[in-house]
Amino acid sequence: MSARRRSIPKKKPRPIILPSMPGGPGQGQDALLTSSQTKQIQDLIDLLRRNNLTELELERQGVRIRVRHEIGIKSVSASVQETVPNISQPSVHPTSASGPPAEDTTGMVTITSPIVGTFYRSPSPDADPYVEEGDIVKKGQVLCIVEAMKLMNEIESETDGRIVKILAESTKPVEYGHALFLIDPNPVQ
Amino acid sequence: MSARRRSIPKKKPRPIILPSMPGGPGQGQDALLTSSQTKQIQDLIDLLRRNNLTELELERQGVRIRVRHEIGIKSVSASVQETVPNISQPSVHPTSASGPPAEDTTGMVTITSPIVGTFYRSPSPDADPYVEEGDIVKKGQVLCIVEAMKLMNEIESETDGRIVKILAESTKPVEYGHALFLIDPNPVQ
Amino acid sequence: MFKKVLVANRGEIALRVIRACKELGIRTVAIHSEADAASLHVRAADEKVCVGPPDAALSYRNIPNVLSAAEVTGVDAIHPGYGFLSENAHFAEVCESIGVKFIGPTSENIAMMGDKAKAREVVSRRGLPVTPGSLGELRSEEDAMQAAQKIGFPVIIKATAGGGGRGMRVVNKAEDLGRAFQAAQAEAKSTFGNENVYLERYFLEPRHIEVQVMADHRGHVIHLGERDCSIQRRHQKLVEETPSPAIDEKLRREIGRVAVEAVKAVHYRNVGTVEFLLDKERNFFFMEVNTRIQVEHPITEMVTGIDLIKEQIRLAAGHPLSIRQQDVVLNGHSMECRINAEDPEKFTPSPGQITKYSAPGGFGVRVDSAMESGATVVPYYDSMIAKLITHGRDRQEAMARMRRALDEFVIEGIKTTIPLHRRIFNDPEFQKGHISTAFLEQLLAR
Amino acid sequence: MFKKVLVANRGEIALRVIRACKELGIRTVAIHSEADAASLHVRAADEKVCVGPPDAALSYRNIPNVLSAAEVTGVDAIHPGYGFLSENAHFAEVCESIGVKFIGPTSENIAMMGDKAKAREVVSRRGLPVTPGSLGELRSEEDAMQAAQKIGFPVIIKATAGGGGRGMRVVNKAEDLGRAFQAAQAEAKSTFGNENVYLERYFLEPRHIEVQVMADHRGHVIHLGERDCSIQRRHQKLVEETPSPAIDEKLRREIGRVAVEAVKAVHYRNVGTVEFLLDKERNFFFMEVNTRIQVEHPITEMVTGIDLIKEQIRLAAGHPLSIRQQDVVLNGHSMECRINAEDPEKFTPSPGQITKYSAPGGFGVRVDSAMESGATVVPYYDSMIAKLITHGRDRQEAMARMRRALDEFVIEGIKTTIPLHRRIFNDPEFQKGHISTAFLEQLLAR
Repeated sequence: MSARRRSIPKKKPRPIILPSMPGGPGQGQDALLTSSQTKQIQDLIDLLRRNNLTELELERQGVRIRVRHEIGIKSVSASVQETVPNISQPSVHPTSASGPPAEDTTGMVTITSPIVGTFYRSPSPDADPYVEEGDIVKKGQVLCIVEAMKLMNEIESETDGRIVKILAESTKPVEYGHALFLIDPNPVQ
Repeated sequence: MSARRRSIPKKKPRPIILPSMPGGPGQGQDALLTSSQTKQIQDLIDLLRRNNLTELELERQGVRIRVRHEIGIKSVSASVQETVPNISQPSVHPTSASGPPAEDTTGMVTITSPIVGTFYRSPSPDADPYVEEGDIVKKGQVLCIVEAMKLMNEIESETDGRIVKILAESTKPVEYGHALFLIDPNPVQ
Repeated sequence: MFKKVLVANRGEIALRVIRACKELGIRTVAIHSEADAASLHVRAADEKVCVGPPDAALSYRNIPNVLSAAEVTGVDAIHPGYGFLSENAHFAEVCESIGVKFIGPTSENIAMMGDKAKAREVVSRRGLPVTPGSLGELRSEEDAMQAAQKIGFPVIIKATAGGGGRGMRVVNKAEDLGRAFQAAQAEAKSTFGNENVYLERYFLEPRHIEVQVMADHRGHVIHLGERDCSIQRRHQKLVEETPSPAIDEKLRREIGRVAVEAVKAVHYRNVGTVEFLLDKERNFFFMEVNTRIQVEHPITEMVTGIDLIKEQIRLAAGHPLSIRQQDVVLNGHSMECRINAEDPEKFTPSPGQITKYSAPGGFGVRVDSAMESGATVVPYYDSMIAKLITHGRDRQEAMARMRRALDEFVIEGIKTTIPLHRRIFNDPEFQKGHISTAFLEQLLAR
Repeated sequence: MFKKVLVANRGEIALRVIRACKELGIRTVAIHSEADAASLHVRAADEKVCVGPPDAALSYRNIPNVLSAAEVTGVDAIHPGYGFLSENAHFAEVCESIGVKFIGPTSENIAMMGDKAKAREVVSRRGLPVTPGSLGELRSEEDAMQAAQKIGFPVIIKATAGGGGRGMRVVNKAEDLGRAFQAAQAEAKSTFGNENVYLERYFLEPRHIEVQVMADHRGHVIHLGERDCSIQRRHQKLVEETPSPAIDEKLRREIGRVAVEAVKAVHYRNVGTVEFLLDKERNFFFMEVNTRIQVEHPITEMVTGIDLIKEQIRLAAGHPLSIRQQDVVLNGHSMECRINAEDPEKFTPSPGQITKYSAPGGFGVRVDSAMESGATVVPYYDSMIAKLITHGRDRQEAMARMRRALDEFVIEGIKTTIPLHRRIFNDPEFQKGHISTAFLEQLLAR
């Protein structure tokens, strides 16, 4: 990826589609606390284990469930960050770099930044944005620019679909893997 | 204890009866809850054990459940010892210092050493042991000697009963709290 | 050299001694109370003996049990650490009588220096500067008034057997002296079982300076520079450093010479600390001798490169001093924070389980602690759970390292004094070295 | 001084640099691959930027992304650590061209020293001792034969762009030279993209000695003594120490002088290391210059008290050297063990989650590591997970401390080289200082 764009201005890196995060919250918890508590909690624990979560909290109609899995974990960052309060950890950007937002994104395609740079929604300050939320886009259509080392890198859509959400703010830095656009490839027209 | 025997040879310290280990799981919850609740909690505890969880929180009516899985350990000392394989940890004596053996000792009285010293079963090398396993003893009867700083400390039984087991080896060192005798205060004659 | 040493202490100092023994190839026996069975110091030793219930009077201070433990494990020597039996002349004497070497000064040294008034008298007779005041104990109120009027008010009355701020009374004017004398005597009697008191000039905002000394059995004595222990709260030290920002090379030589003279006067042996008070005009006065290894000994180790615990052991084994005075070089600057399991604002103890423990590392950072993730801080003993020590080429670097290391230190599950240490190290006056024993109270009052 | 520095590395060296920056009051930016998002070095920094996927070529070595990260975070300077981009002359050059200071030598320094044959030639022309062999690269087999016959067999053929043991061939007799020359050229080409090779005398059981140098922008150069890095397995260092047991004060001055001359010859700037080979007759020969901070720099810090990372930063910011040669004092002895996540017998990598991590502490022990309980050793990068460093008044004490500290070090969940380090430190020949680059293979063969 980086090799291809190293020295060519206006190089167009192909967007990387991150797979949805393994075992994020929101799976299979609907039926909770209706019949056998034990069974359901076992389900939750299994869920926790299968997904190597550090914590799982759910509140639903006055019901709150929190499951935590402290040390034996794959995704260290959550628990570890909790436990080192003295080391500040601001990020370059406000939104999470590594995944879609918490809402239901099943079937959605996330366009992420393949490089580190500055995100621009339009080709120049005076110009209109390439796309707006709700727009229908075609595969290969330019969605934005990420500027890096004075090179403007156009980022294209890798799918036909509708822009559901723009996830980065124009003129702000984005890191590798930063989610830029959420696209619904099968929009209900 | 130590003050009383400090300078008087043949002082007779009274044996200390260790209370059974504090706070094992599952104690004393009966009265707080209905039998069905108790059952449910027991279920939860079983669940917790099966899954090696360390914490489980439950709140009803505004239901709240919290399950926690910490380091995957039963007791801290055990894990800690497991995890420092390079530090040797021999003890002064072969048997555990802090309690009766694993067999059923319900209702038994354990006589422990109230001082650090050397355990002798008889008053002199040529003499017969004070007691043997199976002997019936009276409260106040001398069971053994623990020698410390050249002083012979006679250890008395603090109960009537039968010697079920002698837990220390003659001429070997014992530390404070070392279990010496297991006595059944209500022997089946 | 000894083959096996019993460490008659717990926590970080027990682990410190065990580490030194290991490096010297000496086997170790840990003692512990029932509350400390799972402690790191116990696991670090080659053997262990439970000596009693949690109450220290019945375990760590239980002389028969400790000596029995030494006997049944067949040790050559006992290291007492600090606190507990370390300044108990009777214990030192009994050790010697049963052929177990007490790693420390002689029982006579301990006994004499334990009587603060007597120590002042002996040192003063050698022509060394002691705080102006009475020599020997005060026999009566009249005695006290005479001594006070000679040196001028304010004065402080102290118990001869005292320590830790108890049995002390500050008196600002003559008419308060009588009542204060009575009160100090009564408190001394109830606290130490000895009503004797003496009296000194009371200094405002002095520095607490102490000099590390070492003496071998041939009577050779050297000093390893001073420590500035002025950051105290109610006579409890919280931060120490060496060298003192208030002491230059000339004063160091002078105060060092006096410290060496003072311990020579009592034929002192092994390692000890001579405490001085330094006033604002940089006059220094002998206060007392601590006949044990000090909590803050690591900062002296950091600047001299000398392992004081190993020296204690070698000296006790009859070795001569391993270094001459002229070869003692002080490199850079070292500081220590005593991390206590306490609320950093209210100073109430905060025992409990440490759910996460992660010590800082890297260049110039040393941590002396027997804590670890999952360990429990029990409520029966001292609340100090770790000593964080930094070293730098100069005070500036040592301070910057300390701030960095305090930020890295993670101790969860209990409260600690780390936030207070941060506050001290971020204070401009502290950073300039403008400190006295009044500093911390002033900081807390802000 | 810089206000904000980007640390273009990961793991312990990134944390090391961040610590130094913190102590200097400089803000830090960590970069990381997707595999390292939760790493300690990332959390320790003030800001962080993900620069790519786990593959280092696409993240830590990805020049456009690293420079973009520097640009969007607005840093003044980049510290490259070791490995990755640290010896990439092109990277250093681009940094300078966009106004971001590269904390290291000039790009010319890097380029020249990166050509090993060229470096030998330059140093040799100054009349300094280089290993006997060809000067400049060998143009043909005939060239090689001529050079070999001049110095005598055995000889070693090396790639001019080489490192890490690749592109090397030992030749014991003339008839094997042709084939070895071809093979070395082919391997050099496939590994480094550059087929040039040169040839040196091959020494049996030499010591690997390196001298730490520092140079400021005025051209002042000092050295900080040597490091003995003879304990290697397949050209990978496992244990280092300073001073070398084979070097006395006289030889130290001489080899130090040569090292300083060598880097002066190329107008070297910032911190660097001059590598020498020391034969059994204590003749030493220039090998090459490493134009980066070395993994083993801490042992030099321990004996000199000089923070080499801070010096790098200060020198890069245009400050003059903070110390003169005559003020450099070497105190005591320091040793380092590189703890790798590897099977200690088969040397196969052992990535995975660290279920328990507890580092040793106390006097004279330093740990540089970015590991902690729960951290994961990812399989994409170097297997070194911690550096355990000890310091003592002499080699004996430093070794005893290392044995003690190795025993205390708890790393669970993965295999580490700690058992191998124990074996080395318990070996009588090692203890006597009888070591060479052949030592470890001999130990393993026993």
